[in-house]
Amino acid sequence: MYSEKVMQHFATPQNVGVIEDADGVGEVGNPVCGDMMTFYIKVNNGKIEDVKYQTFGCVAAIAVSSQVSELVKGKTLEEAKSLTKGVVAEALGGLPKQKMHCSNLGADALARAIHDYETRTHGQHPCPHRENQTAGCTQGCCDTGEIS
Amino acid sequence: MYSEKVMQHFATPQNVGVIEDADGVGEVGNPVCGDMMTFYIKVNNGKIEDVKYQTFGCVAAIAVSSQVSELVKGKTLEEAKSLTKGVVAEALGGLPKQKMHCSNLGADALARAIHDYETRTHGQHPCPHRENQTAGCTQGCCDTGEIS
Amino acid sequence: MKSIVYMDHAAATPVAPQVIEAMLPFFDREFANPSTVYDLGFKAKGVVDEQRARVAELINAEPEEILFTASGAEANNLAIKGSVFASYGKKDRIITSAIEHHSVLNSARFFERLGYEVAVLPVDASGVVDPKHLHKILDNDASRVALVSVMHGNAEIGTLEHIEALAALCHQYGVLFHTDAAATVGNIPVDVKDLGVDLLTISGPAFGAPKGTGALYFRRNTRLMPLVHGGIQERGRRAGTENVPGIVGLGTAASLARNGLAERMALLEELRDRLITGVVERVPHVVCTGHPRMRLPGHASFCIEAVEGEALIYMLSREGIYANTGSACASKALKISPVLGALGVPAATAQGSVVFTLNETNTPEEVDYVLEKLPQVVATLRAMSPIWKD
Amino acid sequence: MKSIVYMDHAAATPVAPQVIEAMLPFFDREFANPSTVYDLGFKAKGVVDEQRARVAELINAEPEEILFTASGAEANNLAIKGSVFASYGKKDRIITSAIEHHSVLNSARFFERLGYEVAVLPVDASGVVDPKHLHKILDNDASRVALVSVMHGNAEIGTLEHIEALAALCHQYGVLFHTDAAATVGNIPVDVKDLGVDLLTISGPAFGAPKGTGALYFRRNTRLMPLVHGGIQERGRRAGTENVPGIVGLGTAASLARNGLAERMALLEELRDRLITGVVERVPHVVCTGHPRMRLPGHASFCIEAVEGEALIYMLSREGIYANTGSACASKALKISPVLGALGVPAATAQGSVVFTLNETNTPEEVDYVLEKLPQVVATLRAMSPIWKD
Ligand SMILES: Cc1ncc(COP(=O)(O)O)c(C=O)c1O
Ligand SMILES: Cc1ncc(COP(=O)(O)O)c(C=O)c1O
Ligand code: FES
Ligand code: FES
Repeated sequence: MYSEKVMQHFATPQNVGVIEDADGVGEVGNPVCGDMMTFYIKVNNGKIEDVKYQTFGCVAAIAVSSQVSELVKGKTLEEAKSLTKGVVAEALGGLPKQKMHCSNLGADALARAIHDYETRTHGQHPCPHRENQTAGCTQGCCDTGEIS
Repeated sequence: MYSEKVMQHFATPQNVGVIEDADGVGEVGNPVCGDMMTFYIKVNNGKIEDVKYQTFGCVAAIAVSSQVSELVKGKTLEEAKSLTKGVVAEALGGLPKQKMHCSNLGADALARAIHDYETRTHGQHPCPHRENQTAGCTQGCCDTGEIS
Repeated sequence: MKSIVYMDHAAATPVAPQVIEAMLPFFDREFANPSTVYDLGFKAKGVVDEQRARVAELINAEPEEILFTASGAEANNLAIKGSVFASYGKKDRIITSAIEHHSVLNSARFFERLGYEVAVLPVDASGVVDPKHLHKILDNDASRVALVSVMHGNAEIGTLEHIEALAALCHQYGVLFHTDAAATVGNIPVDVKDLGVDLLTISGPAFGAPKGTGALYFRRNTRLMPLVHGGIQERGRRAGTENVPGIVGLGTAASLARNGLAERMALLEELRDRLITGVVERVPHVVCTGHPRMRLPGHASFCIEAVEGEALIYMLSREGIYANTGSACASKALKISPVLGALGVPAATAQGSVVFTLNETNTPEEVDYVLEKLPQVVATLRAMSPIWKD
Repeated sequence: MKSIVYMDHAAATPVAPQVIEAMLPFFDREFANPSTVYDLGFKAKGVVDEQRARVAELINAEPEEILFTASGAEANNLAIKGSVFASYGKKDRIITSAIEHHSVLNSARFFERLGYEVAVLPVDASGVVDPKHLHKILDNDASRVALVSVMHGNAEIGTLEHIEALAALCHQYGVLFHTDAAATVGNIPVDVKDLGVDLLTISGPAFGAPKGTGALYFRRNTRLMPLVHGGIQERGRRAGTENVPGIVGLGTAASLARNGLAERMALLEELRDRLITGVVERVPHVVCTGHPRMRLPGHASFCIEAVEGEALIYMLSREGIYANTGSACASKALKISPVLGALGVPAATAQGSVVFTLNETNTPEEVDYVLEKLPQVVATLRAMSPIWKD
């Protein structure tokens, strides 16, 4: 059912763990089956110097987190932000149809971690849906991690 | 499905045929599946001296006619009249449930042949359901062969 | 001459050695449940899907358009109940024909107690449904019709129907069309795209697959309520642990059935015609049933006057010849075969029904043996028949 | 130690060599259709009826009270739809429980669109249905109730129900009672007369019969509409050519299942308890699901906190251990298992579901191997789990 690549990642997931002094942390719960993924990033010079994650989820979810961590390590924040679930699934050699939603988890958690980093460092919220620095997000995207 | 005895009768049916100068002839059509049986008897001294039959019907019907002919050959008319479908079926070592109606055919056709003989020889109708010699049967039994 | 001349292939076929061989590992070695989430289960699921592709190939369908069932009868029930329930509350008519298998007819009749009307298309004396009868009903009120079901080939009289025309007519009116191809798939070319049907029934034992197998073709996007409700097997359309060995048997038999089909048919037609010609020549007062040309290749069916079918079959079997009959005496209901009745065969004539269904293992010598024995057996039975006058 | 430690016997069992041996002749040598009217057909019919007697013997029923089906799911559908349709127009309620197999629940739900009400009996935290809930509903309006269906044993949590009490209650109110014994027949003693049920479901693959087999017990005179309408097979209650080899497999497995059942159960209970005790000792934060004593002999089921079942099963399978899970991620619906939900297990906990179902081929060494590997696998997964805090 799963591709070779998925099985490889699952058997030896890369970059598992916690970065204690992370620059950004992003956590998502999977609304479909109720699992959870947390990404930690360390940023240096606009690049993701280190990335780690924790995953409570299925084989696909674990493989996705490992794949995402590999895809973004060393990349600029802009590059990392452009990561989509489609890219992740493709890098994994495809995912079974009913497991496609798991590939969201990885991209979403990473996006939240970057969002967290940007909020912290710039002292400002990069969300385009707020009118000024003090007002809240008007579209709700900050609650779902959908930062574009 | 059929007993040994049925198969024997079917393989080598006894007394098949027509008695051209029969003393009595009885014919029944099977209301259930539309088959037909005709019995011919030759009577001497109140006994069934010879009996033959023709059957258009299933394995059971053919075995039943053969069995009936064997059971009544040489018997008195009174003995022959007391033949029931139960006795026929038992003599055949039983019949499958859905074939029990076939055993009626034999007893009925024989009864009609005896009835025919009695009507012919006594010049009178032995049916208890007619008021006098010229009136018809009032119960319809003469049409169905149900002579008791 | 082998000691048994088996000519009842419409009732049952032996499973070929290579089919049994293919099934065997799935009883004890590769026995995992295809719904499990570990490698052994995926492998089993993969095996099932391979067979789906093989069955699809036999009828020019896509693999995902094939559902496995346990019989042709179940496929018929699923086709009819599944599609009719899918439009429950919106449509209330079912159209079928007078010569359908009981599993079609009784599935349709089942809906009568739910308030549906069932219209039965008549057939002509050779068992053919004239599309004009369907046209008339559809023209009247097609919007109420949930399904039209007319069989592809009849196992009792061998007649093949004008399925393309009937299906085209239905689609002209936007009505769903099912055909029971239990008697044809594996025995003649069946192409669902050419036929243009929405649903098509397959019976495994009709072409050398093991008993307990069947399949339903349903054109993509055809809505179907399950007949067997439950879990996720067959993508939610038919619950129950998949019969993996049986399905492998069905798939293997499907692949075998594609090999040399044209040659096999030519051979069978020759044997069949030798049998039909011979019987008509040698047995007086015999009626050939079904259509003279539009018929299954190995199928020869007759009604022999003044004899009864069950007795005939018995006597033939004592000569080693195995055939079938639609006689009332041989039926559980003890009534004239509805198929023969629909052709207008009189009840007494229908009693003499005898059906020979050949396959490629039958030989001209076997046919000649039947041609030798059948007249003798008929003569014996007629000699004791009160309705035979010669 | 064999290289594979298979502990998913609730999902599939291998077919024993003597069962395969018994089936083989019926694929190619004795292949006649049991409905034919010649000797070969009668012989086949006789074989089918012998198996009926063997299956009947396993559950203390009469042979004519056994109907063959193609699965436990089909038997459940036939029991529910067959009996509910038999009183169609007179009754309009169905009662079932919160932990039924999908084939029971969805068969009941199917009637909702026909205007029926379905009442679902709750279970306690160990999965037991308290007869008092049933009593209350029946006391209210038993005359409307077409059927009560409560399973005998649950394959996911191992719990056994108070069937005798529930059946007695139903009969007190003149209501029909069905139990799905797919998980119990062949594995524990099942006596339909002791249980007092009207209908009881059997699944073949649950006790070493081939896939594609099942049976329904129906107490004499219980009215049943067919699920598969059609011909005369199974005395008009289930159409389709009989799966003779499969039925022979079922009958043979039924006879084998009776041998030494008590000893087998004792052995399994010992293995099961060794496994349960060991897991609880070695894996922190584990919940045992189902009833501690009223449970299937070879059945051990857990929820392991902070890990997900599909991932767990995968990692176990890489160690050669095959088990099952009711995790949402492993389900097609991607929802919490309705059974675990009904017990009140929180969704996150339910994600860690793992189910071991043993049979008599499993050994204490295999159990010890599981006890060695499971804690390691759990530790690995927990190490990467964001919700694990130790
Ligand atoms: C309790 C229960 N009922 C029904 C079934 C369905 O049985 P089958 O797979 O034979 O359809 C199962 C299958 O495991 C079961 O455990
Ligand atoms: C035309 C037709 N439909 C359906 C069936 C039923 O098929 P099965 O016996 O596989 O249920 C048959 C069986 O001979 C058939 O000839
Ligand atoms: S004569 Fe028709 S069943 Fe016997
Ligand atoms: S995390 Fe639940 S299906 Fe992947």
